[in-house]
Amino acid sequence: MTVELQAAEIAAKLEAALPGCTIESSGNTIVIKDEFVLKAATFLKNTAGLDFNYLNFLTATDYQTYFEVIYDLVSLEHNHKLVLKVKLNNREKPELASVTGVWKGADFQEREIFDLFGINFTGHPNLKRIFLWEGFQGYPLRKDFKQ
Amino acid sequence: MALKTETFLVNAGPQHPSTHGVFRMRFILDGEVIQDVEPVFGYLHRGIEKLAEGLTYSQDMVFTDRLDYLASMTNNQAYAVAVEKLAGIQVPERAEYLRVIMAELMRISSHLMGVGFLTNDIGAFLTPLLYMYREREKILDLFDMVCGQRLTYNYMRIGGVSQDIPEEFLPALKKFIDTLPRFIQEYEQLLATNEILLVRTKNVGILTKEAAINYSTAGPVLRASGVKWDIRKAEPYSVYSRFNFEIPTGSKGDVYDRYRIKIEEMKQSIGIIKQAMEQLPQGEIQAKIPKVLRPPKGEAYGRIEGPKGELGFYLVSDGATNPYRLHIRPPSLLNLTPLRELVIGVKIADAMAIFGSIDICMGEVDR
Amino acid sequence: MPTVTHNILPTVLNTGILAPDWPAGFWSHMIIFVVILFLFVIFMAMGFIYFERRVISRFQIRIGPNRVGPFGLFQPVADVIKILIKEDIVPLNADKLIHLLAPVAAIVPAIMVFAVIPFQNGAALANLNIGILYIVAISSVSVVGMVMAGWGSNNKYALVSAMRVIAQVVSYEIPLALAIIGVILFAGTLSMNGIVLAQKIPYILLQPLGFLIYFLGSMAEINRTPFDLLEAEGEIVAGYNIEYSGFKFALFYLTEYTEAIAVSTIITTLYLSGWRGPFDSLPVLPVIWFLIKVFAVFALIIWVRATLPRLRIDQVMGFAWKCLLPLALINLLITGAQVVFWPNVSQWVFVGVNIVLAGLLIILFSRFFRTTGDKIEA
Amino acid sequence: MELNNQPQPEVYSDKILDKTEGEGIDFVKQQHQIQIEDPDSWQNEEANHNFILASADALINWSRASSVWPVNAGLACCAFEMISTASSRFDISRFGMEIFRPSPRQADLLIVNGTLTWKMAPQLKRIYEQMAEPKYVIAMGSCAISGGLFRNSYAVVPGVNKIIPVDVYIPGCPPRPEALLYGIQMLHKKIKKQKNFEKRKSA
Repeated sequence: MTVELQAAEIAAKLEAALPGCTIESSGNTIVIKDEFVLKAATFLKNTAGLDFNYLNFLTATDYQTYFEVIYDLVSLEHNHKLVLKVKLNNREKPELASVTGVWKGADFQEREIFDLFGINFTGHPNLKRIFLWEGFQGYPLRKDFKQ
Repeated sequence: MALKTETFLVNAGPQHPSTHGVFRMRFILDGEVIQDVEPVFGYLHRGIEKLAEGLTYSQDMVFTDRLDYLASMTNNQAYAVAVEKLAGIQVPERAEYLRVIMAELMRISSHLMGVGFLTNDIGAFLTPLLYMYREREKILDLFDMVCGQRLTYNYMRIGGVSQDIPEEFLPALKKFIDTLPRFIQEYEQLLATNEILLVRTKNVGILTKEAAINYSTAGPVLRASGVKWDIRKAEPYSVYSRFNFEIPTGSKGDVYDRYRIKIEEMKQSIGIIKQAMEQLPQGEIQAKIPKVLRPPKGEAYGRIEGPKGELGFYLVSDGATNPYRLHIRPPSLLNLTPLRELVIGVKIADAMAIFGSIDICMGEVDR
Repeated sequence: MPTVTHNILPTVLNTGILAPDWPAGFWSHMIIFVVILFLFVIFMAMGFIYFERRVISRFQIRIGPNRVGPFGLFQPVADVIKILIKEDIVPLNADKLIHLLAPVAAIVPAIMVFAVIPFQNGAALANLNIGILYIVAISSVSVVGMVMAGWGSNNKYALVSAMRVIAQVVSYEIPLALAIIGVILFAGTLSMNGIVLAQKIPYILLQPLGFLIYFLGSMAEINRTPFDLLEAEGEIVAGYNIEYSGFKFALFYLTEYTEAIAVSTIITTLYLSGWRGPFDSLPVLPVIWFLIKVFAVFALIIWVRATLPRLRIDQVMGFAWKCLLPLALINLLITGAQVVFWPNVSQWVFVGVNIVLAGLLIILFSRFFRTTGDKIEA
Repeated sequence: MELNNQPQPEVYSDKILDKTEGEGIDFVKQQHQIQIEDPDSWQNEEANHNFILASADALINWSRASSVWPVNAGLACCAFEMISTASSRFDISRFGMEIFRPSPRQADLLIVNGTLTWKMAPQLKRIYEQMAEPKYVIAMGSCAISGGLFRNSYAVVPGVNKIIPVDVYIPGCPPRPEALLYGIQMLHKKIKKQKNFEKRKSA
């Protein structure tokens, strides 16, 4: 059975390694500051005992005032999981570091989020529209999208 | 004398016999050898995630049928599991058993198609595919008996299933399950002892264990690379913890392993169906839920092991009748991520075999 | 048949328009036989198309065409009429002349092969004394048409297909010709009719290895499964004829089947004792024997097509050079030794010896190329 | 702990092609907002019969109706019902239709099977234009007829008849193979009514 790790413990570990990165933690979810994403991802993947080597999925939600990017992490060896969340307050030009260097599986999913939400992933090797065509106006999954 | 050579760009798709739908690959070819490839998606992007936000929870069920249209039942199940997790609904036992039976039948059907289209991509002139279609038709008949549809069932509902099985279903299922091993044996003899098929599939498109994990692949692709990971065992949903079955894993991660995994999984599915038929209890098939579901505010991720890998639905509710956000974790799209690495440096023919072995469904890739 | 033509038509044709020093009998024989051959090729091609579609349907547990005419017999007729009156498209950037000439260049050599095939004793358009040499020379010229089509269509798939076919056919010519030499050594003649006359025992028994090499090689020459890289549908869509429609496509389609008929007739003549059979001195029976054998060979080709997947291009080439070529050379060596050293031994002895040798050699060679499937953990 | 910040290997990506494709899609989207009329409405009119031409028509129409070769093109869910129709149980080959040509040049029938998105629309139009005359189109399934379930989506063409003229519509989501066979027979009937030697009004 997959163990849902207590976020508070992990948050403490994260805080020890990267001071000031977490905002809050509850249940199996940790919310971190957006500038720490890459460092936190690398830490979670490479720390013994955590070994989050598998990025289960990566998606985003538009909460009208801010975007939330969700990283669902799983460790196939220990069979435990954790949810990492990032809040992006800049609606005009949302930006976030790409985690393709850590988990290559993030490649298409980050492109998808770029395509449908307009979140720019810096450091992504090939960031362009994936489902819609070049020249499509707007980002459909934003709540203020009008056809 | 130095000859001047040039690479050239070839478009495979969106209308191409072996792209399994409307997928497109831009190959940079050096003669027969692929130098680079750029996959292009989106020719079937219907915006399901956006449309789902405009309809109620139970109305969204119909979209799930059209995701992976080779495994509609499992899509239904994944969505139902997610909503039930979100709203805290307890599903009656009989419904759970029926779901398991349908999902495993769907897995057999989907794997049959996967193997069939793989052989077609390798160049067998339809024959193995049509033989596998024969078995698939029998499965579709069973579904037809239960819910009156052949492809898009909308059978599993939130909190149970839409209707109980008719009387003649169980005998028909038993008859089918009893004869299936013989046919699978037949296909194995036809395919696994065929020298040409072996030459074309062995040591082609090797995906290492580390790469398979790092690329977030799932299902048969991940297991063929030697990772023993199956949601049915890792996080048993429904009533899977009561069944006795194995997870086949490959050793090399080549096309042949991906093909063998599918055959072995079909055998395991037969075992599960047999056990489920024996244990099938009487009782309710639908939990008591309100006509219009209003799950509490929050979010949930429900996942199951689909035929193509972990299929999950991420739901966010704001307390209203419609989901605030619905995200699908598409195994087909994620299994395509390593495509570029696998395909670079092989010949066109092998590229098609690799692509076929990944076994994608465009409805799920593009959504 | 020549006797008929020699007697009936000379007066009609001897009008002085033709070359005066050539006998009228020669001309009448030529004209009548050419007409017969064309009709034979076209009707056989239609018959083969029907036969193949029905037989493959049976292989695939289907019924096959059965709505057009009795048993669907008029299906090929409908196909032909439809395709001939269909619009003919020439791509804008195509090399127009080459695009136009390619189907002609493909079909002419394919039909020319039939000039030396004996349908019964001596009944051939030209009973050349170097018939088999003529076939070896002419049969692979069709490829030029396909390469022209691939080049002239201005399509990348077609170009890849053209490159594949030329590599493949050039490679398979060699084992093919070497396999034929085995037959020639036993028969002691290059004439097709002579070879049939020499077959007291069908050469498939005397030359089992040569037959297999010739069969596989000719499958590669006419681009049939498992060597159908030329039209590999899953990879390069339709191959060289991707840009052709209407009449020109019909010619390519006809070429494909004409080549299949040609190969079936050549195999029948070389290895299955051609028109010979019980009671072959009766008037029409030899032709019937001949046709039965041709259809049997074609059924074998269809069987292979319905069963096997396709090889990759490097495997196809490797098979020709690493497997068929050495086998053909060994076969030639064995046959030569038998003909030279034991000319007086009964051929039935060689039948036994050659079948055993062929079996041993095939087992030995398949060892080098064998791939086995292993089980996976469950 | 070291950050994994090595530069990624350069990924092949052709932005110019994407841009031209996008422009093409936008162009098609602008051009094709109105439904295309059925070009075969002339069939309903009574034409004066010419005896000789009528028998020639009969032969030509018979041959065309008896060997309709479909394009091997699948869009979405309905494609699998199309393959089911071609498979052993329903066996489309009885009507001489089992030759699925991968190249549109050699095919007569385009079965639009599934949801058509704006991104795919120029490609489908191109396939249709590549086909040689005479050519027929079957719109299979509700998505192809009107956009169906996905009509309100931002990416879906509401009905394939906005892009190309359609001969036969087959409802269903997806239509059963029997329905497709019935639609094909409707198409046969339609072909058999053609007048090949009269000028079409719309042409």
